[in-house]
Amino acid sequence: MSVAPLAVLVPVLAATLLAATSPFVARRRLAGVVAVLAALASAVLCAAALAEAHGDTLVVWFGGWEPRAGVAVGIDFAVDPIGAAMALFVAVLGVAALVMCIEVIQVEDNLFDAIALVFIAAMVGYCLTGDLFNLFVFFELMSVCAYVLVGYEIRKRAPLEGSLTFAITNSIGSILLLCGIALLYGRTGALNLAQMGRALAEGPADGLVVVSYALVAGGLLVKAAAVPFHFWTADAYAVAPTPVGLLLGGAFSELGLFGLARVQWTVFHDVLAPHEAELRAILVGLGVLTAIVGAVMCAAQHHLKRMLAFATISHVGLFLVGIGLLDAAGLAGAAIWIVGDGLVKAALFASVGLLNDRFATVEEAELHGRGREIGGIGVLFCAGALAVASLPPFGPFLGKTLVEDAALTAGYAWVPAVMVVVSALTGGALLRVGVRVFLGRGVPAPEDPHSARAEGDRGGAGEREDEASLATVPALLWGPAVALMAAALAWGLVPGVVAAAGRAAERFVDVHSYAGLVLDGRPLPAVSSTLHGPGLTGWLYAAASVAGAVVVALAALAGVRDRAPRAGLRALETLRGLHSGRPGDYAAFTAAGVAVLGGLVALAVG
Amino acid sequence: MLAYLVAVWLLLAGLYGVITSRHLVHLVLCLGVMQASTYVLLLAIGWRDGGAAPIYADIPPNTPVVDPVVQALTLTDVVVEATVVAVLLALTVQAHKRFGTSDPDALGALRG
Amino acid sequence: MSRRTRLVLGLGSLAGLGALLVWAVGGLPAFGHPRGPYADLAPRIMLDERHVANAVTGITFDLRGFDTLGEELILFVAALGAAVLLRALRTEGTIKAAAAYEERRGPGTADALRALGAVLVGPTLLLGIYVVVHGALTPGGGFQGGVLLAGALLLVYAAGQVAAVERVRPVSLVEVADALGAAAYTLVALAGLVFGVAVMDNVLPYGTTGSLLSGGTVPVLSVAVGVEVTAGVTLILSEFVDQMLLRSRRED
Amino acid sequence: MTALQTVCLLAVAVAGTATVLTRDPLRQAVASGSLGLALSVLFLAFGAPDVALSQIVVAGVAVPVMVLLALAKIRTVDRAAARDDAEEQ
Repeated sequence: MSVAPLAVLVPVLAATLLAATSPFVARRRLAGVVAVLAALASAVLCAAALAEAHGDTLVVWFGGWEPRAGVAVGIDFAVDPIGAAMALFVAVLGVAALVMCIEVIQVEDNLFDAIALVFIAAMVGYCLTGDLFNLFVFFELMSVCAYVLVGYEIRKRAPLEGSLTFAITNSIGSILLLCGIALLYGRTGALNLAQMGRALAEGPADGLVVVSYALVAGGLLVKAAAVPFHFWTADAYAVAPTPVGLLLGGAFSELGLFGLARVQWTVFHDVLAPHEAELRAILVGLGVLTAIVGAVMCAAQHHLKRMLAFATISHVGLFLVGIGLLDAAGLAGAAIWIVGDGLVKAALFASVGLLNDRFATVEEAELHGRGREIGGIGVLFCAGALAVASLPPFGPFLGKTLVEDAALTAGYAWVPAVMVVVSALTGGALLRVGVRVFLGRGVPAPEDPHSARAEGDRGGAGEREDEASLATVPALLWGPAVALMAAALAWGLVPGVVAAAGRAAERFVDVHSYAGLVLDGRPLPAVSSTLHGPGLTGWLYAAASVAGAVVVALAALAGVRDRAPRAGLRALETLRGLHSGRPGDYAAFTAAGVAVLGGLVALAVG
Repeated sequence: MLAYLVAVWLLLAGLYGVITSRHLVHLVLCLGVMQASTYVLLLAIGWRDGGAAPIYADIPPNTPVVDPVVQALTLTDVVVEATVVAVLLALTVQAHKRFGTSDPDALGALRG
Repeated sequence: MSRRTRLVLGLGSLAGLGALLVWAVGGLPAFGHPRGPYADLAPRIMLDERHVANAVTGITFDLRGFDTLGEELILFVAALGAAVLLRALRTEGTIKAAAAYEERRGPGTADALRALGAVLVGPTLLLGIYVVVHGALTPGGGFQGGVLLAGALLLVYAAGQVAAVERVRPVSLVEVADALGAAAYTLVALAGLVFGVAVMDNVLPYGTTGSLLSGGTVPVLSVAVGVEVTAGVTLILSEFVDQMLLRSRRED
Repeated sequence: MTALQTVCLLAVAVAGTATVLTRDPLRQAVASGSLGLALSVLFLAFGAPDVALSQIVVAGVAVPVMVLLALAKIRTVDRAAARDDAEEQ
């Protein structure tokens, strides 16, 4: 008997309790505390499940429905180290977000906290489940929670629009995913991931396999925000209340990739094994494209939250490269990087939330130099920007070096160079903002015609309406920011984390042992990993990224934009113009993405 | 085979509607058409020639029945559609109230 | 992107997607011959081991009961969400506006509607309750019955008896019922852990196939879902009705 | 495949296409309702009375009510806006 299901059920129960008492409890600070405690309990339970698994995989069958002669009849949680660690990571971010909610969300009822708790529970369940349809249910649950949470600030125009495009594009994504699941069920007669993989391997890699792969991957990549499925992301993340943005940017997108990795190995690994090299090329290419588009768009923004959203997209591309290398080393690197980057990104979101809380704007130009009075946050922000550019010894550095090594081993020698450029661009853009806002140096940011329209509607109202306490920075805001940044630093310094991640990844990719354990109850063999920490090349690449980030920041501060070639600016405008905020455009791109992905996989399979 | 093709058709038609829609309520109902494609696909996959409905109330215990698993999945799917429609329509009503238009192409306050 | 470009891109992609999908469904088993073994095992298990006649209800509330928990939570969140999203429009004059709306309507039609509503409410309520509790035996269950019950409450609305509805459906009560339905499902799931061996374990006696209480926790969960769905759907629909009754004026 | 299934499938395809192609929201709501009805008969023909029942309560009660109320709300806002404009002139 495992504690893993409790990590989902406890926050759910707390959420229903909050909702049930909502009409009677006027003060919502107490509700906020209850929500934090419930999220904390979920985090502790996730940690307990991780400890309980102890490097192995732990299988829990709901209702005690064990498989009958190798046929799964119920739903299982298959708690492997990577899944449990992701769940723990999500729950920890959830605690930080809910702490900020106590300060930021000024509503009279408890419903916000209740929905946020269900959101966290859904993400935890999504990480732990071993059943494809159950994965879909949690996927849908977290989406619905996210639509509501993003649109919560309904009185303003932008959140409403962000929530609409978010809901429309993601609904298309989940319908595509469900079609893929239906096709797979038709072929295999199973919903359990392990059993699906086993049954699929008995048949040919034909049209059904190719198309269901494209549909499932496409549906998950909508969530992960890979190009060309990414358009909704910036619209939604930029307008969500800060604590929600923190959860979305830190974990939500990354969960799309986690789901892809899970399905990639458990379901499709065996049947597509002969075509692995081609598949690798497709995924790495998609990742690189995403990373570059995200980085360029990030550097072009002047709306801080939107900038962080594009930084998220860009880094999702880099994680996709790590996972797309289709080996344990790349996966381990991506896992470490996702956690490290998620913590840094969350700290940055929290800092931006603090600026918004204080100055009621997140426009770079309007904030110019005003951050000087809260210099401590400035140090934090700039450290975060450099950590995004993989400054050692923060967590992202560790993950990035591992992915680089894996790419070199796989024969993708050009990938680390791209990664340096991308990290330098995103990190440099953020550093530029840090210097402008907190030091007031450099050429002020230009008025951005793209965000001007949102401006008029905002009416200068921040998330908080009382301006009583400008003298102090609320501890409930800077506390989580500092704690998250400290955690990101600690993550890069934990002894043995590389070896543990290596073993966990070996476990994750060993699908035959996984299926044997889940379906037949065969004990797992021992795994070992030869993964080691960063070597000389890793340090050199990191030095290049950080130096590049500084150069990018300095160039921007010196006003390089005015001297840029006209053709480059026009190309940039075209790219920005594609992010039109219109759901019809986004739906067309989603259809195109799935069609192209399917076509490419079809070519790969031959 | 006809059933599968109808499912494919519904998916494509619904997606076409979403791409070209000029009214948010129209767009939401087109999403409903896409969702209907998944119902048809799932239930068609579960159909057994000559099978009875999987309810052993008035049939002998060893009658061949159609696949009940896809039906349970479709039930969940129907609920999901209803909820998504509810949330999207709530947003649509708000959007119209705020901006005075229901044209999805009028969205894009924050873009680029 | 211009509408023309979008149309070209969209049609091209749809053509590609259509070709892929047709290729894919060609790989499915021939129509009418579903692939086992799940499809064959599940109804046998429900009948033999749980005494549940309706295999679909059995799968929904027992074998794959954990999915249904997620599904209920989706509805729970959507109901809260619709309420939250729509209430932002509500102003203080709600009740007054609703009353004014009532006055404006012709008395004749309202009377006819009221009569029709009053006639239909009773049967709909009964049918809804029947469908909820007989889920393990006949088609239906908590979800279908719940929507019917919500429909019955809506009929009261349709009859224009706003005042009566304010008594029948105080919004806070509906919210509480919505939350309690979801809580009850979660608690039954947890009871499996406390009294049985696993979360979602079926801890009650299974009864005789065909009787109302057969299937252990299946009817209990069905009723929990019924409560949740009734409240959730009522909450959503009544928020929409309130929207319509609100005197619309342009804010800002 | 039974004859009933074939008929229902064709009806579903036609109603689905009509739902997409009808651009007037109110008429589209009617088309969407007939799609829901055709689907529920199809589900009965597929031996799925449970799904047919939920489809009919969703497509016959919940969704049309929400759509009609949303449209009614949109129309009253439009009318009020038109009235305001008239008053301004």
